[in-house]
Amino acid sequence: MTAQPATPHAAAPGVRIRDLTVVYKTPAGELPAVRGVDLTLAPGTITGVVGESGSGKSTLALSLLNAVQPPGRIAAGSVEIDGLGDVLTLRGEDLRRARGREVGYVFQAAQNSLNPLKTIGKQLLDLGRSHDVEDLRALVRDARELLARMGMDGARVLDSYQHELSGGMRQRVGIMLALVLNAKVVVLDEPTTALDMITQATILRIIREVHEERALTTLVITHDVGAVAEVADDLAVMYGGRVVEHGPVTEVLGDARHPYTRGLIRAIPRLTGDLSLARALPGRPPTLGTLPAQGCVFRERCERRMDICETDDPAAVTHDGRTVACHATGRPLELVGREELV
Amino acid sequence: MTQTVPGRHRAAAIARKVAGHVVRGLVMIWAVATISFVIIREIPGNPVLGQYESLIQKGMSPEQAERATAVLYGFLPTGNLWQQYVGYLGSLLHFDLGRSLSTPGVEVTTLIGHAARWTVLPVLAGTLLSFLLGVTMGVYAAIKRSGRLGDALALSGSLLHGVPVYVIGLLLTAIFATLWPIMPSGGPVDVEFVPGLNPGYIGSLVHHAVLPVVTYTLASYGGWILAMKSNVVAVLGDDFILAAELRGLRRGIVFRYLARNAILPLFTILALSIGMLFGGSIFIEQIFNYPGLGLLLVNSISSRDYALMGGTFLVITVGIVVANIVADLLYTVIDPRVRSGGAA
Amino acid sequence: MITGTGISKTFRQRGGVLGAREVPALRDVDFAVERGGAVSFIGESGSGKTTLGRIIAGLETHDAGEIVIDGVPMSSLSHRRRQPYFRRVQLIHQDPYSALNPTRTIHQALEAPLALRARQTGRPRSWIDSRAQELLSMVGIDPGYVLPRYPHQLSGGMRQRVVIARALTMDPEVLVADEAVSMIDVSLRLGILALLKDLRERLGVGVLFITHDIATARYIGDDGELYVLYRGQVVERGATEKIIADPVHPYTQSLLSAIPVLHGLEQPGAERVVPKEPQGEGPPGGCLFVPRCPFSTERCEQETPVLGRDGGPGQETEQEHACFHPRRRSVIPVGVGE
Amino acid sequence: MTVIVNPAGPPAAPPAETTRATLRRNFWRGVWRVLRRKPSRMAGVVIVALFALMGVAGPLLYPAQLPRDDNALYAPPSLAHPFGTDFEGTDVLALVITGARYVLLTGLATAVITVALGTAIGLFAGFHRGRWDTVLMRLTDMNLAIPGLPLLLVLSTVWKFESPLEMGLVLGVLGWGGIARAVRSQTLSLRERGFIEAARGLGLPTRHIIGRELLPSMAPYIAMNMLIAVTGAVYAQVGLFFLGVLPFESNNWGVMLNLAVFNGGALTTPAALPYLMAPLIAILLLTLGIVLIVDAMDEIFNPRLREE
Amino acid sequence: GTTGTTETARTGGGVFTTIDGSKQINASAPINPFNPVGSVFSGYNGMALAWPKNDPTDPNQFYPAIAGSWTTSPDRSHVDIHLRPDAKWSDGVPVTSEDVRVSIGLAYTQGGTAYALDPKAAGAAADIQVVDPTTVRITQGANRSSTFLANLLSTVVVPAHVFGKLLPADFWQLLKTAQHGQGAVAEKAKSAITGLAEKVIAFDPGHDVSAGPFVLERVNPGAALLTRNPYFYDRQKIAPDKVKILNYTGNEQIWNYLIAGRLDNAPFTSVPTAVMNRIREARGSKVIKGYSPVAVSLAFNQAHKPYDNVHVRRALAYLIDRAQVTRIASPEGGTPAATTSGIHAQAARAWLGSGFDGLEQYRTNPAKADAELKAAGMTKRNGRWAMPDGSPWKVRIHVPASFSDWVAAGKSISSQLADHGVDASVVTAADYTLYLGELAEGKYDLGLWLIGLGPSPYNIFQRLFGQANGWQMFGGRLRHVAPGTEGNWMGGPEKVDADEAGVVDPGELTGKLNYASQEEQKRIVGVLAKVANEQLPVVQLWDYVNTQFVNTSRYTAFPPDDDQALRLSSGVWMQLGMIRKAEKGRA
Ligand SMILES: Nc1ncnc2c1ncn2[C@@H]1O[C@H](COP(=O)(O)OP(=O)(O)OP(=O)(O)O)[C@@H](O)[C@H]1O
Ligand SMILES: Nc1ncnc2c1ncn2[C@@H]1O[C@H](COP(=O)(O)OP(=O)(O)OP(=O)(O)O)[C@@H](O)[C@H]1O
Ligand SMILES: [Mg+2]
Ligand SMILES: [Mg+2]
Repeated sequence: MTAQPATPHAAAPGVRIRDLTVVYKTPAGELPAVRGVDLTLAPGTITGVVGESGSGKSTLALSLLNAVQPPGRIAAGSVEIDGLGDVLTLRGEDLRRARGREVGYVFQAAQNSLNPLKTIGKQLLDLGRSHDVEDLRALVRDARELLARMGMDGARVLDSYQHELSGGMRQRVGIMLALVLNAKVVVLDEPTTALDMITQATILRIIREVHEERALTTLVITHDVGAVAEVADDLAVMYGGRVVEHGPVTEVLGDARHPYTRGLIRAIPRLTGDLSLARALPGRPPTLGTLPAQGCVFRERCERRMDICETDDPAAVTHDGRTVACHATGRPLELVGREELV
Repeated sequence: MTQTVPGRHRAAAIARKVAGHVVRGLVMIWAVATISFVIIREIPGNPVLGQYESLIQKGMSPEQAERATAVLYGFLPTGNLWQQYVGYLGSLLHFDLGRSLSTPGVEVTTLIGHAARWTVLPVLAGTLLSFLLGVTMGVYAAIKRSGRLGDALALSGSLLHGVPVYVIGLLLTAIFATLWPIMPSGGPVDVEFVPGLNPGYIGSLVHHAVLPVVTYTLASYGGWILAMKSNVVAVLGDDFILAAELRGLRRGIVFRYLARNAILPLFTILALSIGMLFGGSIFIEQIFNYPGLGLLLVNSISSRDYALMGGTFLVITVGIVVANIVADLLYTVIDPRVRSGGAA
Repeated sequence: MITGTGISKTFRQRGGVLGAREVPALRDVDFAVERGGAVSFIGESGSGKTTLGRIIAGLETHDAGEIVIDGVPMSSLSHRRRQPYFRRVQLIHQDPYSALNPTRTIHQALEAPLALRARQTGRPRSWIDSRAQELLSMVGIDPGYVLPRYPHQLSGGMRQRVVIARALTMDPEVLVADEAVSMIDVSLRLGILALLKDLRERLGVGVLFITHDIATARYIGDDGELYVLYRGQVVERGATEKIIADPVHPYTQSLLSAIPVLHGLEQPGAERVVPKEPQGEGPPGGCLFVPRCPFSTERCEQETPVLGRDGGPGQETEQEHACFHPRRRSVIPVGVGE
Repeated sequence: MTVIVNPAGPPAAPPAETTRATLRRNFWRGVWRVLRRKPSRMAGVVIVALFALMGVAGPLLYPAQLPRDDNALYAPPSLAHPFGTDFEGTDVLALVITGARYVLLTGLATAVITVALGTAIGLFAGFHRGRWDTVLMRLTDMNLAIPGLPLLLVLSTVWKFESPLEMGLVLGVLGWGGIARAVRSQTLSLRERGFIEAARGLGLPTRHIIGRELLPSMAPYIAMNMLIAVTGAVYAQVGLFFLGVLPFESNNWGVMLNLAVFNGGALTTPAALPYLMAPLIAILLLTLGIVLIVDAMDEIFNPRLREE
Repeated sequence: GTTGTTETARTGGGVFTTIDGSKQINASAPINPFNPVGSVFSGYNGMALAWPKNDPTDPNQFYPAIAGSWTTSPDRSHVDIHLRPDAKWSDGVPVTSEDVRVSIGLAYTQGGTAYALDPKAAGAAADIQVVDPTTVRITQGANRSSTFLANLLSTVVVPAHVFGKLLPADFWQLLKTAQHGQGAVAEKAKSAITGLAEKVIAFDPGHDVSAGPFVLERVNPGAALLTRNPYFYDRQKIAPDKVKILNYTGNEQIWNYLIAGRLDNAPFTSVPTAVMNRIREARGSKVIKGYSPVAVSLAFNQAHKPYDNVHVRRALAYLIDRAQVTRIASPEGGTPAATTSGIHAQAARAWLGSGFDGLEQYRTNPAKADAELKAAGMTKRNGRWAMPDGSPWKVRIHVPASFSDWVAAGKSISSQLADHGVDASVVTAADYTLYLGELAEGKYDLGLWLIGLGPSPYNIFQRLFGQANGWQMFGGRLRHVAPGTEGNWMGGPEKVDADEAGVVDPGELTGKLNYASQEEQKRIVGVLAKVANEQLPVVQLWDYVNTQFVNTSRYTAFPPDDDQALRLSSGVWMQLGMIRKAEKGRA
């Protein structure tokens, strides 16, 4: 098979994650880093996942490629990708072929996702050979075009070693490698962490543009709400291994329904607006060890804690295309919030 | 901020680096030469008397023994210490290490040349063998590190690494030359075969080298396996390996990424240990009576052959200094990161 | 009160295959931090922010310029005599994970500087423990919980508070916070910023805040000053709120344009300044921003602009800037519905 | 405008003292757990403890002059003599036990000197950097490049290494390079860590920084190196005695090896083989014990490995 | 393996494997007998005028070799050497008087007893004359030594057509000047001759020209290979086709070879009993024992207290069980010394006759030892002997580490002494060279030391009352130096009371042995043996036994026990017609 030039209007696949649970083996037993997550990525959209450190974002992303590393293990659930089926049932060569060709992955620390001893070009050829690309020349040409698309001198970059590139350039190379085989589903794990503002803006712009040109289904994972808000169509908010809120980005940001989402938005430093309205979320983010075994994962920091939160894990309820997992949703929350702020 | 270095620039830079290394190496060699000069002039003991009494004990008549040793007097160094030192350094410049006392009339360089052959052969074989074996097993041990086999491999590595070479040598000799004598107990080759590329000679050479080579291999195998294991584990933790897997690269390619990155630092160690080979085989040569540099050194010491002792020691050191330089340069050449001055 | 004039620093990297390489990290930087004042430095990676912070904290030497602490020029003092002055400036490290020794409990971490302080001020040893508790309470954490613990048992936010408490043991005049929140969980960042602001107000310490995120700079103090650094040079300087609202230097505008828009809460600004990919170092003697500036002219390539208030023909800008073509552009996202 | 400072800690906190004690207990429990996970490690501890005991108390178990049995020269192993007897009819086991002290004492002396020198030099170079660093690292390079065993051989012609301490001194002076280099690089990397810089910024004295901040962080590493240095010294020393280039006065393992091989024909006939094997086994056991302990230490101090 | 050709299958053939005891094989060394490690092996490709017999008392007993016969004038003034007329070099050139003369000339460059440049030196040759192509006459100088003949006959003979060019044309003139000239001219000539030494030693002819039964074919670091010399005068006596001379670096290697049955003959090596038993088990293995004129003693440094006191020395002699020491140290290669006479027991009987039995035997006797120690003023406290001044007495017995039998002996002695309350320990020196150096510098109290170097009685007593004990021969004159100076480490008194003989100077008596007649020698030996026995400058521990190992599975007809040829190499045995191919010995 040869690499085909981007065909803008090929149908983007949809991705459906159902009841996904991923556990890590720790001295204290197997603890869930991702628990019962349902998430649907609509074809051709960019879905952003935000959450603080340790909320299970990377684990979720890796699950999409059935690539959770030991001591982690996917304990339950399915990840259906159109045209591929349930990724979690793929094994061996099938799985390998799916990775890279069907699902592109841009690594959390893309700076370090390149082999330091080989030039980018050689790594590109390795990629091509691994996926039985017959016309390697065409592959190189595609890669060069993609790089040029992202504002770089493709020929020079392909001749470079990883250490000869800056962080932003490496990140773009990572994106190129994820796309060059025409993957239609792309997962980007923290694509802009550790980049400075201007570079971050550039990368985000590139993501958006490439996404649209190639008609992809994209998952962008980040802890930076701002970054997601800039590119994503949909936003999923993760907390303690659960997706606590999911919906179109403007709606989720403009009218957050989950107390965590609200707290998070309030905690983001802003360029304009009333400083006094901003405040940090009390308490501290959970880790695997401190996650409560039962009840709502957020209750310790929640301003709207109720008795039921201690015992019952709130189910995710979808309404108007918006999903929220909170016992307090639908109850008059305005009042309680105001009370605290006085 | 990174920059690419133009080729001309790079060549000049490498030349400068080499020059720096060479100067440092020369200083070091001078220091060692001086040390050995000083030590050697301080050595107590009387080689002439020693030779004489040994001959008597072996049954020579006192007259014969006296005649046999008298000549040694003629070769003892004369002049004051400073003159000797200057003369010594002067002759070093001409690669002249003086004449041996215990093999009178023979140039030290000749003796060292003969001995070096016998050291290089088995130790090089042992080094390379252990390197290949250790590196392979190291990868295996790293990949299987949570399994029992990996554990056992690592432990065997630690143990072999920890056990001194003479223990291994002695055990092997006890087993294969004494209890179950299938190997010759010493010497480098049977004299009955005409030296050259004939099967008899080569067979005998190999037969005699088996035990020393195996000893050397076992002794250094542990170090390689441990180093390789920890490197592989470290590289496995590096993101680019996971990234390569997530790009769906073939297992073979991922493995090559892994191995190449893990093995890279080992090449410098390999260069160093090849440098060490000139001195690293003293015990093995002693146990297997292999006429290499190590044995030469030990013998020169017990016969108080000043010139030979100093010369051998110097050659051993020079070997290491050169290896150090080579290792550094090798690293510069094979690691693109260092090559362009990214990390030094 | 601490001021610096003409601070310059060039790193000479030895070794490598390249031989010596010169990296100018700071070029002729002037600054002043008042008691209780807030000064923020922003700039992208490598612009010399950390270097400046370290120089001010006495952890790094500088090549040229003068630092004056409490009216005493540091260059007039011997290395040893400078120490007490520099102790009045405490650096808060970016990474709270590495800023605390993993082998020492929080109690031990605070005890050592407090003991030193007790000796200096002639206080009894018993003061140490009570002061430690006091400081921890001041930074908003429970001393009883934190004191006996090791750093790895604390969250990032708690750790950063401990680091601040430790800096306070020296009763500093100025705290230099180098990206003090960039490694803290998003939900907790504001807490640390608020703490710094609170300390300013309650203890009167000056805060020198280093960041690449202008929004956080705003939270340190709306009355503060902002310095924009580009390649070691201050390109714009003025009141924080003023610069955010009316940036005039294209570089500041680029930085502000890069700030992501929270769609749903904000709308993008009317304009956006996207800098060019840099090609080379730029002409010698010209403006440093030329290689990336979308508005550069011939003059920019030949002359070096200096800080000033020149706002075009007959006009003055409120803030100082180093640009030949200052022009206001409204690049910042604007809030909706709030 | 009000500023809200959020107390971040959970409300209930245990009293300080008990927590501290608990932490310490936790550490030992961790050690215990690591040891228990693989029984071999326990064996390592036991072996090394036994050798230590042997070194301290071994010679006290026997009369100063070991008994000889003139009628049992090179006696084969038996109940009375588990490793047979030597050329004089002395119990080989007794020789190994009484000979341990010299060997281990040298090992210990060497380790202490190696580690003290290496750490001091490495710390100094890494901490002060600059010119001192350059000079000290040149010295270290030199120390590393000079081949140890050949130099020892040459040195043995002028120096008699009469006491274990003297021997330890020489071995230590020859062997500090590796540790110095490693400690230096550790120091350099720790220096970059914020806490050292913070300590400097606080004006804490260098004494404090090195003694309280740097050293404890490197302690496990240094301890491990010390153990390894012990074995290294034991081998070097036994090896020198085995080669017979060192004069000996008291009994030790190396002397036993030498006598067994060059006097007893242990490599020629099985008769003297037990005499050879006894010190060999002692060395192997010591190695094994130390390797096992180092393995355990690796896991105790290395969180990355612990996660496995 | 053996590779006999069909032609020699019945009478000989095969490879004869052995070890040269007196040198290590050194592949870098030249094929030159003047080089101490040269690849010339005595009796195989190296020939002397004659081979010394192993006679306990007469050093002048020889087997003919290149010299078929010799005649000595009654007054020892000259010796006529008659060469074998059929002797030839391996290139077919006959061996002539010129070869002998050149050999002697070369020997002069090396120095030596018979060929000393100083004509006043005892036993030095004064003139060499070629009488005819097969006769050489050598005249002895003024100080005629009783061992002159022996020294002459030991002369190694090298081919003049190979080595001759080493001597400058005017060599013989130069020699004359050196020997008989006066002042500066003579000195210059002397240094010109000694100046040749290095060149002679370093000379490498490249390939071997031998007058012996074999010619060197090849040397490698492990062995030398020699093949039959077709021109050897007694070639029909030589059984093997080839001789393989193995190198050895340690005794244990020889043991291994012997156990494996690989050696047809091995020279004397000390062997532990267990090893000996295994050697004996090897097929065809046989041990030949004979007289070896060397003994081991424990020597005292009388300059150190308390060893200056003869009572202390005697006490130690009474405490040491020599039989036990021998059993531990050298069970196969030694017999416990019957007493201390300075002479190997076998020779002592011959010299002393019944006088030998009159010597004090120093049987182990703690009571006597105690008495002697008390007589020396030593005291015993808490079961330990202390010096007269109350300080602890530590006996440190020094031995070279490389001599395993000596180390074992030292250990055994120290154990025995410790049993009797003497705090004793063994201190090894790293090697023999160091040991001898330090011994000579007087650094040791007690050390092991070879004595009884027969057969010449002069050599025997020279060990006890010679340079090591302060007597120096200088330009033909004897003088005594103070203890601790000029190599006098034994530090004994210059004059001792020897009962009937009165007060004697043992060094002077020893010196006389060199020239004295047989009768006179007997008398002097009697006196000196008694002095040694009473004064105990050393305690004689054991007398070496020449233990040779042979293997009869390939070759037979080795010399029997106590044969006169026993100390000669098997190459000489072959020359003497001893070694034959074994009948069924085709392994
Ligand atoms: N190898 C592992 N062993 C044990 N626990 C792990 C492992 N990897 C991750 N975890 C735990 O799983 C949880 C989720 O981790 P994950 O890496 O998915 O978080 P994340 O949201 O990506 O965080 P970050 O923003 O720091 O990247 C965390 O609590 C983490 O501690
Ligand atoms: N020790 C050093 N040696 C050499 N160059 C240095 C050193 N420290 C900093 N630099 C260089 O000085 C310049 C300024 O660095 P600095 O760390 O001050 O930047 P920064 O603004 O803090 O960047 P960041 O946002 O990435 O922290 C950079 O080019 C950097 O590479
Ligand atoms: Mg992550
Ligand atoms: Mg910085």
